[in-house]
Amino acid sequence: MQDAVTQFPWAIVLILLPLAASMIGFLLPRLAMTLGLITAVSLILAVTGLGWQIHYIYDGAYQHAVGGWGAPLGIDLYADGLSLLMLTTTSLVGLGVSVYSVLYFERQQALRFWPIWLLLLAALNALFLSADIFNLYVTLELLGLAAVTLTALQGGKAALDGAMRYLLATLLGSLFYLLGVALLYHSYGTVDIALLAERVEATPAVWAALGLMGAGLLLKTALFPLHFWLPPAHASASAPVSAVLSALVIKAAFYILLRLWLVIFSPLGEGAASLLGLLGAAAVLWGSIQALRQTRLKLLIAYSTVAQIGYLFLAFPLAGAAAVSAWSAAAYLLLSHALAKSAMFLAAGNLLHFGGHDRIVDLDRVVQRLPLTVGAFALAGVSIMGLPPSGGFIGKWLLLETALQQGRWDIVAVILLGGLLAAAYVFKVLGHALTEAAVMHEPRAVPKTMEWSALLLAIAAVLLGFLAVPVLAWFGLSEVFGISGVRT
Amino acid sequence: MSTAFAFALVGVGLFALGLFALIVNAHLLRKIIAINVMGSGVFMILVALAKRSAEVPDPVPHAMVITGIVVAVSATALALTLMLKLTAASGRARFTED
Amino acid sequence: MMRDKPLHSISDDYRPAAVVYLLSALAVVTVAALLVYVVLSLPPNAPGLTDHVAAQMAQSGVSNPVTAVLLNFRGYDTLLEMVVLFVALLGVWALGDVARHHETAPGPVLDTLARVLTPVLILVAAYLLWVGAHAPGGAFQAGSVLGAAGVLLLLTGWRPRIALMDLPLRLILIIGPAAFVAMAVMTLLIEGQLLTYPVMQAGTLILILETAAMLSIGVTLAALFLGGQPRDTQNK
Amino acid sequence: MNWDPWIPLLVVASSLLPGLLIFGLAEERIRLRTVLNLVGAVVKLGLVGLMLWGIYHEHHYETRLALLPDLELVLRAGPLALLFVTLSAGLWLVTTVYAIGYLEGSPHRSRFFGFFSLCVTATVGVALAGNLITFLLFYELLTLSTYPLVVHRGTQAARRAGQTYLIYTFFGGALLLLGTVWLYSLTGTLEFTPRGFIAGLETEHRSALIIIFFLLVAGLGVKAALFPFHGWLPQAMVAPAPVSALLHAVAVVKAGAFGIVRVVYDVFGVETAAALGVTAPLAALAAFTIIYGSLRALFQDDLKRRLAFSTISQVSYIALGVAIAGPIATIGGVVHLVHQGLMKITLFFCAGNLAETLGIHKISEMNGVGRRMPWTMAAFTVGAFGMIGAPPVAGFISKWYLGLGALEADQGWVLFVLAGSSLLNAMYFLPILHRAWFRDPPDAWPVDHHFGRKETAWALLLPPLVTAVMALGVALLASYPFSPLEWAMLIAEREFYRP
Repeated sequence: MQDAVTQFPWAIVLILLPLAASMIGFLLPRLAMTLGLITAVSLILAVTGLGWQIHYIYDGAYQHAVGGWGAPLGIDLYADGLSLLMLTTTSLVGLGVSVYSVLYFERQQALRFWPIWLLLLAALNALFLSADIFNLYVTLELLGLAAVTLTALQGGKAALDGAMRYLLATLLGSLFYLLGVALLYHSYGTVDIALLAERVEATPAVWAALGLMGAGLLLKTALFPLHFWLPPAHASASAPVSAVLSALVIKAAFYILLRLWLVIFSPLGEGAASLLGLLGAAAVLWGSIQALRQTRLKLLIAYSTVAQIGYLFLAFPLAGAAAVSAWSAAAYLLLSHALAKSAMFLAAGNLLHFGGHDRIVDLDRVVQRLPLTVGAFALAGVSIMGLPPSGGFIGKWLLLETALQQGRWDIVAVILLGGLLAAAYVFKVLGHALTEAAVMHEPRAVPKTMEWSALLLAIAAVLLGFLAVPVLAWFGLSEVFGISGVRT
Repeated sequence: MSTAFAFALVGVGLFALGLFALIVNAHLLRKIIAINVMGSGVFMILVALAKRSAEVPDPVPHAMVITGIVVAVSATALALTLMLKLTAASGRARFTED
Repeated sequence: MMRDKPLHSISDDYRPAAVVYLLSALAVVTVAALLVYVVLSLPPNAPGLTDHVAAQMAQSGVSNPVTAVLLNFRGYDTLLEMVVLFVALLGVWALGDVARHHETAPGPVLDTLARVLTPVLILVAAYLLWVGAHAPGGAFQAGSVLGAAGVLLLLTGWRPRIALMDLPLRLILIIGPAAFVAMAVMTLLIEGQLLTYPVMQAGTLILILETAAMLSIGVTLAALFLGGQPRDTQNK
Repeated sequence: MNWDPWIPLLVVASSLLPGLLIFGLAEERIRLRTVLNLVGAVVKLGLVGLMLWGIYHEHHYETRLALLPDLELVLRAGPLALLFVTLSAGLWLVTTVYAIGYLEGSPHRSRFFGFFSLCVTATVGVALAGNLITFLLFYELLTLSTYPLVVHRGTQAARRAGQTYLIYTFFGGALLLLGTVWLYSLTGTLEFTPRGFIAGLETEHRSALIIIFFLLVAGLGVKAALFPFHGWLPQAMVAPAPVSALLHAVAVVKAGAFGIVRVVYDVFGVETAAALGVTAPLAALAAFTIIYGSLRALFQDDLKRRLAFSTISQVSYIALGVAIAGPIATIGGVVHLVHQGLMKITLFFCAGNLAETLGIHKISEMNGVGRRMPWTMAAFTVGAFGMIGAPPVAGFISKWYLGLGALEADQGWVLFVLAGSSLLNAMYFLPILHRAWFRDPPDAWPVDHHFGRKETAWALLLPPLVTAVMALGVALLASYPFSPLEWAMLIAEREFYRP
């Protein structure tokens, strides 16, 4: 009996529950929304259960051999602190977006939204739990198609155009990734990450696999200069979808890249890490400047995502000498960005819903009437800017500290400059929050759930600023990222 | 060079050809076909190299390719529908500001 | 509703600048050359997982190794793959309702062909499904053939009865992935592990899964061909 | 249960919670909002009183919360912290009363008082911060919470001022952040310690430490309005009067000056700083700012702008006091933290009263205003004399100790700065007083609100009178225990004489 409690397969619940909910929702559309909400809440529970098990039962890493075969023949599920971080991020943002979506969509759109959205959650969870690079390919495709579909759901020329770009980019990325998988499999006869880690050597095939998989995943992560597809897609999708795309979907590709890097590719070299760091730095500056130049709110937020993704890659060149602190910084930035950016997109959705447009210069006619939404945007902005107290600040502090310890002044400069630029574009919007202007047209009321879900996500991003110690301990990141990297 | 490698090189050729077509063509249908050609190239490499030594080919890449084909079909169906809708909305089968 | 406008001619007026053309060609050729080098550098003799598969074939419940990998050893991939097909269908449906059917007369050739081929194709599908257990074939091949039959029928202008277009259609579309999920839950409850079949029943269970998958694949492919969600409002 | 570790946190929370609650209040819940505001202010003052009492009875007030794996959020009530926190808590109560009166009937008051409370929370946090990262945290919170107050009016001018303010402060914040992280990467600690915590590193990392010092001082100097980082302050005058009062006397400017004191004493230590040779440039910069601010003030006709430039000048006394690096000058600098606050807040309250009651914004409009509003102008006069440094107002004490300290440290040039500044102060304040008391009033004031027999509303009149009396009181009772001077002496003693 006790086994039934301690061994409860929470990880599998994370995958199968949203799948089953989606299918039932497809069959019985009337139940779709209720099921979606129940699922979103249950996922929080499941991820907590899994975290508890990883801590107290499985000693740091959960493993499940699907079909009972085990690698290399079968597929393994695997979850450690890093997976847990991603799963937790997914469930938190997922809940916020689910609650937001209840009153956001028109009836017809809602019927279509919920099954796909649940599939997207399932795809994310499956991806974060997989230990098999071919299985990761399948989850990536599932995720990509679900994300494209949700983008296109908005309808209209801009969204269809954005979705089409997104689809081609994501398919291209997947093919590059798959070709890399093919090379690795035909070199070592396995697609299991752990087995590959034991076997890889610096052969041309492994280098090519790194290049191909890296390029494919960078395209999906939208790292500069492969970000071209992101702003049109993220800016034209409906608000909850934009939130998920920016907060979670691109992070999934980043997660795979990080996982592969940590386990398989990192011995290959400093060169690749430096290149990633360089691209990250370029992304921070380019994305921020582009964000500053935008005249539409959602595009501004989308470019901000391009910039914020860059920060994650600044950790690569630093991790060689200080793995734990560099990766902890990236992990913390990832989590805070997910919460803050989803809050921002949801807030933008409220403004758009209320005022019927998202032109930044005319926002002052809108924002005065939605204090909770503006509050959400402002709090999320604090984290995006990396000001204390917020999760973004903690991440930035850790990153700065690591960079300074290694004397990487170039990275220090990028981080500081990126923060200033972020402040500039956040306040480009907030500057309109307190000025007086008459409302020009008949506004549409914004439901309270839509305001509160944005606000609560933003508050979570700020509260992360006080929770660094328990959060880092809960995810056990110092174990994941190796004992060797303890701070000197 | 065994036939396995010869076929794999054909796969490489298809992949490269598809990539080139994807870049230089603006028409969405051509882009979608290009992606499919690339995919076929990858599948080809996967399957061809499965029969390098043993008499029995390695079944795992075959299974992978079947999975990959289903994924490719799904993606293509979605892409084609999306293209039709985009064409209906914008009047042209390409990206708007190209 | 989609406007009834033909696609722009595929030989588009667009031509990239010569520089772009040249640079792209150069880049692609470089990539190709590198890939050729890499492929040729792969070990000339690599059994891959052939031996592993062979060693476990007896436990797999089937005798065709590809089917064993697809439905048993890597059955989880296949589960997700069924979901990919499902999400594509959801995507196509989400993009709008089906375009009004062009009421063209199928013509005697197509009509006869469809009448003759459809039963044959269904039969072939059933055969492929059955033979998949020990020879090349299986749910995907069978499903594709079934889908082809569906496409042929749709081309002739045939449409299922409206009553069948709602819940029954949904049921059959979902039955493949649903069977996999149900199987996953059941094996989890009984064996404590995802998609672990009892050795004795493995063959039967795989056949059940394959049948469900074939039906879903066939109908989904045909539904994808339709290009939108069929609506009963349409015929009002 | 021992409550001591929670008291500093409660002091911070006593304005944070009312602030958050006020955000949620509907605009018309005036009474509840007022109650929340006043209860928060009184509770805070009570808690601060408790800490003052407790310190004498060997209580140790320190809150520690984990912030990062090896960094903590520390709130500690040391002597310097208590000095500033008492000033903030006291003046918050007074300013709250004033703001309630000042904003009566104007829109967006829930928003205003919400941010107002956050602003004080941040100031108190800055005061109690026990290490540099905690300081940084509240320092940035201060930036964020004052921005909405500066642009509260919502006009184009307000927005421009807000923009300028943000550009300056974010830039400063970035420098401060860089300095802090860099320092941390060298020392592995950020804990404020009497006589500094960098001892032993001066030789190995000498140039790095010098750069860090100037990074920190530049970051803080933005808020302290040190030349050349002062540009935002005169622009920020578009804010409502209570905000200006708070900004100049307690919150923003003072937080910057207080930070400089912290950096010199508790991060570097006076002796180490002097050994690194960084105090002399700071002293020179402060001296220059003193003269520069006074000169600019001389040419302003707008009353609030003149006061703003006066602030730029006066706050640099604090920096000057610590930069002279002697015990007596320290007393002068630290005590000026309080004295300048009391005097400047009085002046801003009075300026606000003139604007609210008679619509007077310019000095040239102030002819004979002393006859129309004698109490207000009496308070103004006290403040002005204090600024000039005339006994028996608080400013005199500060300048006296600064001068003595300069002599003690063999830096006689400071006396010329002090004398020059006092002369300039007199030149820009005395004409105002002359106009107000000795010229004939105009036939009609720009506007004229009547409040029965009183010259203006009680809530507007009482606060400047209270602060004026306090500005006199701290000077007259300077030698009694608990006076700011006594505290400053205690702080100086701790920094200089204790082994």
